[in-house]
Amino acid sequence: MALLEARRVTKVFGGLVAVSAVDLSVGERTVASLIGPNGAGKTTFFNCLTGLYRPEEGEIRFNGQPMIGLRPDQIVAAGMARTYQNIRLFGSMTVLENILVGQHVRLRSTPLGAIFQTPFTRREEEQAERRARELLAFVGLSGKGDLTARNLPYGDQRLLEVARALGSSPRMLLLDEPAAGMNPRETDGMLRLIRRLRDELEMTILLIEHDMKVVMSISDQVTVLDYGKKIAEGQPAAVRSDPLVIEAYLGSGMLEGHSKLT
Amino acid sequence: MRQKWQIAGLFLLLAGCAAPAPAPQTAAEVAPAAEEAAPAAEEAASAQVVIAPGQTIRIGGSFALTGPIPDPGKDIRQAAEIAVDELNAAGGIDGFLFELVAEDGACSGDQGTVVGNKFAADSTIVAVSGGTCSGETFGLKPILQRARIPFVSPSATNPDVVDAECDVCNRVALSDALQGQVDADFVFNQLGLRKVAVMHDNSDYGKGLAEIFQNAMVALGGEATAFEGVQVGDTDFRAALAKIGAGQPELIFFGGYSTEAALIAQQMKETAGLENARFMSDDGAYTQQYLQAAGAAAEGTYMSFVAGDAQAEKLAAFTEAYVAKFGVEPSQLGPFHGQSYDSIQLIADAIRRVAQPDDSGNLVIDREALIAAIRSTAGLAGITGTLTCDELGECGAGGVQIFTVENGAFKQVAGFGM
Amino acid sequence: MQFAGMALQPLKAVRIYCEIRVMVKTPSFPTLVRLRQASAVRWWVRLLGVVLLLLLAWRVAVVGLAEGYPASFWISQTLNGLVLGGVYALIALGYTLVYGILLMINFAHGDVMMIGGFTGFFALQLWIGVGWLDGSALWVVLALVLTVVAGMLGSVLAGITLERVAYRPLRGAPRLVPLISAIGASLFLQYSVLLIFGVTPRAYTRPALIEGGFRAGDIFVPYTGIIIFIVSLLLMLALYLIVQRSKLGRAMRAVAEDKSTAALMGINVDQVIVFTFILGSALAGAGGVLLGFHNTVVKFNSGFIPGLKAFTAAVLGGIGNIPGAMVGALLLGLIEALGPSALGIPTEYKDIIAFSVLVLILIFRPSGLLGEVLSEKKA
Amino acid sequence: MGMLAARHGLRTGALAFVLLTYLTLIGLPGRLADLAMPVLAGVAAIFFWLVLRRNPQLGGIYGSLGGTALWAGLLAGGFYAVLTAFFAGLLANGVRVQLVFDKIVPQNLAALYAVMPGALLSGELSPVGWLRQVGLLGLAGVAAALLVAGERWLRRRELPPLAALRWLPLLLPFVLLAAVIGLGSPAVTFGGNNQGTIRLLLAMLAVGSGIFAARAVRPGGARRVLWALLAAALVGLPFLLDQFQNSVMGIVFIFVMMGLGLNIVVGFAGLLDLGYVAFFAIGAYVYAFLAAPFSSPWLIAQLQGWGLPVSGPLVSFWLALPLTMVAAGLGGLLLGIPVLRLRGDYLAIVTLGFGEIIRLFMLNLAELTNGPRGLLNIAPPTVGGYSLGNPRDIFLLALAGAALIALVANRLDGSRLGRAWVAMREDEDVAQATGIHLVYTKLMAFAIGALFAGLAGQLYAARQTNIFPENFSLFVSIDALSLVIVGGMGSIPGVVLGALALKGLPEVLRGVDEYRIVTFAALLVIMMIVRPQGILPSLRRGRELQEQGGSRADQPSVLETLPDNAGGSPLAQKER
Repeated sequence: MALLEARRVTKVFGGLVAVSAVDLSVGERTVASLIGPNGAGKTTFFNCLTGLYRPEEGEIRFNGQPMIGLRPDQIVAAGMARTYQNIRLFGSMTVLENILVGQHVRLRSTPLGAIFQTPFTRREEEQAERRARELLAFVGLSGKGDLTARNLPYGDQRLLEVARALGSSPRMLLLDEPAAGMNPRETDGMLRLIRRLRDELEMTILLIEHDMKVVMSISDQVTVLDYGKKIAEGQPAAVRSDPLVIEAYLGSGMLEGHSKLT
Repeated sequence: MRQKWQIAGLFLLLAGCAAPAPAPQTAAEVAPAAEEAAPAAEEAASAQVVIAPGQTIRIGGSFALTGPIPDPGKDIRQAAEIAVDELNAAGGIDGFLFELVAEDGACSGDQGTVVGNKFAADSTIVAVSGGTCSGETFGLKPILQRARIPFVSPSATNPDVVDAECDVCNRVALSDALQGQVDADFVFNQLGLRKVAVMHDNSDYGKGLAEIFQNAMVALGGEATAFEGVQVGDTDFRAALAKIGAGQPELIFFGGYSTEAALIAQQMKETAGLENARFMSDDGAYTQQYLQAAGAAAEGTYMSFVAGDAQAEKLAAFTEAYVAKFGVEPSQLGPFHGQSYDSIQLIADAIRRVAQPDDSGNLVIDREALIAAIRSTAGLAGITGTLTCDELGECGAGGVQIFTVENGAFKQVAGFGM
Repeated sequence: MQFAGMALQPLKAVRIYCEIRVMVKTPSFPTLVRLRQASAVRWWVRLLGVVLLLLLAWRVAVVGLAEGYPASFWISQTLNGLVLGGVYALIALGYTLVYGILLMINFAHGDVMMIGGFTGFFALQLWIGVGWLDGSALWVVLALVLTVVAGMLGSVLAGITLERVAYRPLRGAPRLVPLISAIGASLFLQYSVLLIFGVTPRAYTRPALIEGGFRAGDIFVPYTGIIIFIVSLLLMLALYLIVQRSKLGRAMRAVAEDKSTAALMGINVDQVIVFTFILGSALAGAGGVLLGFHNTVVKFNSGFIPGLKAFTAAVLGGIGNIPGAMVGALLLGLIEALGPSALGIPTEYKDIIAFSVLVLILIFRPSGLLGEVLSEKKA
Repeated sequence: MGMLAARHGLRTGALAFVLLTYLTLIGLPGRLADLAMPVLAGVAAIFFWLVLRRNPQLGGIYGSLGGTALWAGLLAGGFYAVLTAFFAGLLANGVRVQLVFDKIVPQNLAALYAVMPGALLSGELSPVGWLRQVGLLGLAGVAAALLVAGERWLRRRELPPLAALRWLPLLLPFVLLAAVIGLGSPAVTFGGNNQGTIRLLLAMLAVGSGIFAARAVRPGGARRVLWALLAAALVGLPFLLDQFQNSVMGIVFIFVMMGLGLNIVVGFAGLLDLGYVAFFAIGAYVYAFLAAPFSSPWLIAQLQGWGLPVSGPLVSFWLALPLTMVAAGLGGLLLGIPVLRLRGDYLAIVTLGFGEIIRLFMLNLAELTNGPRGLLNIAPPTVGGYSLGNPRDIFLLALAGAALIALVANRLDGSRLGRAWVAMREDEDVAQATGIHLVYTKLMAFAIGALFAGLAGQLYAARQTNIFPENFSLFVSIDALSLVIVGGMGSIPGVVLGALALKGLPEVLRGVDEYRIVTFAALLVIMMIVRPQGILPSLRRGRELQEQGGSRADQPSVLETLPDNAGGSPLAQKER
């Protein structure tokens, strides 16, 4: 059974149908990609999945549980974590603290516990910190834990977002354009990281990406949105040659995208 | 992480506080100040004030120099300065001159507490004139009572400022209880009005007076159609007045200060049901500011004032000295300069009676004797009349006067002295 | 007044305009978070609202109306409320304008108004000294207009000084920093005026022309009140047109949207902000003088409480929204005038009623009555 | 002295003239008496110095620097002489200038000429008076130029680093403390009647410098020793000070307690609360109801109805503690619930309204609260029959309370909840999408902040013994907020410094009473411009206030150098 099952998800803003009856199912331990021209509704769909928007219609099931109507924090607790297209770290916190915030839903200590520094709280904090350092090492940021998040280089900030999302020990990770704004070498690093997420951490990954090289080289499954509708789905190779997809990219003037497609 | 240690330190400190108190007494021994009451002990200052030759007899003053009524407070302070100047020009006491230690009581209980503690900590303070406002005086009262420093308030009119328990509390102002009674009597008997509406500014002074007036009115057989409060600082009272107007009162009584009184006097003229109603207010509004701010609307309104038995020549001499020193008529600022002047004179008179020179040429003032001496003041001639203190510490002379406004000036129509 | 950048490159202005349109059309991320949550609790909130309204209606019917005030009473209270609302509107417009452009609460705005009141007072004294107020109606009108102009000049001077000294160096700082600076500026203005001009309230002399009022039976509205109401309506309209229709208004909106982009488009951001302050302060100055004629008294702190109320009104209507400020102000005025009588409680409670209504309205409409979704993003 | 000097001089001189005019109009000269002109010249010199040193393009003392300064000084002096001559002329001709400018009375103006007011009124002013004004201000300009030149000279030749003496500042708190003790001994008479005030100032400086010293040392053994010494000194302080000094320190530390609570709401959680006084008031009034039920008509009736005595307190101070805190905490929840969905400025105005509502209820519910006449004769805390109502004990209690709150606040700051607060402050939406329950987190901030304010309120009521609604005005909220911000938002030691600066210093400056508020207001503005992060910012807030951006884009990311299997994968192994 698929881990994430979305059926006929529809989101309307005023008169504009941003996402129209989109079905999507992502199997466990796969990397699925969501592509489409600008304004196709990819991020809106993401926001519906993570509970930031409430879709007007449709059903979203994660791990068999209905997700619609849950708050974003409840969805994180259910095991779905995300990153953002424009990096949104807690800039004034240290790198380590960012990951600790990411672990919030997995920690149980109470304010009273913190005030009295109960053994449980102390133990939990120690474990959380250790885990945060492990996550840092995993994404390759070890030794940078005490830096201020804002002062990290751009690529590292992207990594930190991933690490923060990993903090909540998710089963599924939603990455919104993880390679945006990166140079080719950085993109390669990110690709390797995503593979390791899937292979080593057994994580399911849904990503939005513009860079076709990334999409095609990593995805097990590609879904194409245009004007809020799903126009194609399948193996990367099949989608690449789908005339509807080519049309969508050409029609919207994304020649650049097309050239990468062919 | 760094803060953890700081906090650990603070916690240490907390532990220190919890420890039994006697330990740091060595510290207290280091600091038994020459001029300050030993702080560790109970606050009682030494029983006597010893003034060495060349030093001054220091009288504290708690004046409302900031806060809601700075002008009357300034007036009170300046009048006190005139009184001190005059005492010193007359040679002081055996060559010991007086000094006024003015502090800002800001018309608030908060500042009253601070000022009270400042005076109590200063063992050279002999007595205090003040505070200006009742709330401020409530702040001073418990502290000065413990420190055994007598005070004489020129203008705190709340009935509770003096009481049987407090032997250092005195005032030359007259209690609001008296004013409210006389006002009601004037309205009921002389103006012959029965239906009144009562307003106040929600200050302890204004509301207290308004209640006394209302109760007195009802006791006489009158009727109070409304009892409404306003907020100091508001400028539009038309809605409250419209509500009052619905009850068709013959007179509005307002307990509060001049700005709000002036605005009410003006805006009631525009309100249905109040076109012909009269307006009366209290000594807080008996000021030049009221006349200026209310303008034509002030004509025919009534003000009461708890006046002294004004001693014309003394007052004239005082006014002359005041204008010479400050360049302004005292009545421009506020109504309580006479009381302020007298409070200093009363204190000085009591000091003169108890001060004793000792062998080494110092002047010695016994605190308990001074407290008793102020209470036993009798027949002292001041600007506001002949001052005699009763067993509660009410030393004021005179009585309530009722004024009306005619051609932009106050004119007495009833009450004390007529 | 023209700004070089805008005048030389009209095309750019159009492009900014289009950009703004795009930004308005695409709902921003946080706004939508709130929309989603709102739907989750909407049902409960509505139920609560209905219950509250029923309770209020019950209270009004049982207590308020039972007091048996005549109809004329309710009419005059309504008129009182509208006039009071007009006064609040005069100040609230300035608040909302500055907020809309700079996203900062100009806490000292009420005190800028007070400065205008003082300047107007001294100008009026001058005209009286010259004898204009004793002259023909024409001279009196001239004197009145010049008094208002003087008040506006005084306020504008205070406003631009404030902007230059206390706000401009803080542009781009976190929101709390300019707010604290504004609180400091407010206290500074108040207590400087107290020290310089003394505590004595200054009393405006009303010329016979505007003394008295309109009377019909038991209903009476002072002329000053009518003037205030009309002027505030006109000023609101003028302001709305300036912001919505003029080139300058477009520049102002561009600055509001994104200062750095606006600067890239050739807009002189400093000039636009100064102009915003000039506009807001001029409104406040006019308000100060009119209020002086209406209530006849100006004092060092006479801007503080009206300023606070006006700020409340601006938030009530949706801060940053010009018609909203007007609506909020009128509503607040009406509530203050009618509320206590209608609910049968003492007038002392009028501020409690006013603030409670504010809280309630914000619960149901978190961005105020007419607040745009956009303003929430900024808030 | 070319055009540059003239232009700069003209502008600087004009600004100085405005400043001097302001100082004259607010009546400063009258307060300074004969010293008026020299002091004003001193102020002008400082002003010139501040302006000139910021202008590096001005050359040497004989060049444009000196020229500018001279121009500015003479210009300001010239204008000023004309102004005073104008006013003097008006006064001499019997015009009552004070009808417009309250402080322009003969006494004040005469001080500028160092003559008696009578001489001024009779118009016997000689040109010497005006020349003196011009001369002194010109001199001020020259002095400022010399200062700037001297400063530059010093900066050019760097002094050898006095590394060996770096630990000296750490001694400062102890030196100051020694001075406090010394000034208290009978043998020392210094400063005459102001000795007590000077001691107070020194004591406050000792506490403040102690905090700086504690921050300056690296964590470790030395720091612990220093901390122990400082803590001991702080506990000893109440026993060194007299009643007035203790009473001021008491109110300072009550505000520290309040500031620490507000710091949680504003500094940690980023919720701008302008009505914080409400919880302070709730704490004070609840304690007053419990400790002085005989002041409240309604309570008297109730108690009599139940047949209980009404003459004394219902419960002791210590038993009341949990009750007031719970009441205030509930108040926090009550405020918190309706404002959950509001942000930023909407939140600010609603909280402001809430504070006013509480105050107005205190004022108008006269049956319960005795209205504006307040609740009187509130019992002070007692221990075994010994009353702790005197200023020293209140100071000690406030110290203990502040220490307790600081401890709690610090622990919360580093906890899960504290991180959630900061995350929420920075980006509410992302915080939620990272798993933070916003409702709970916000309500906790409001409730915990309110709890501490309630505690402070109770101590305040016990200190005052009489409380009135006027004690809980909007200005208390503004004071509390200002001290948090001046101290440094989110910073616990900063709150102490802020309270010392904003609540303590005004008491030291009592001599200039009427200028207190303008000075304070001006300081607030200047502070925001010069040092918005506060005197002692928290490390995190300090970072937040740094310029954004910086060099991050220029640095290479680790991604570029990431090996295929970076750092092994301890995680992966563990989870298998």
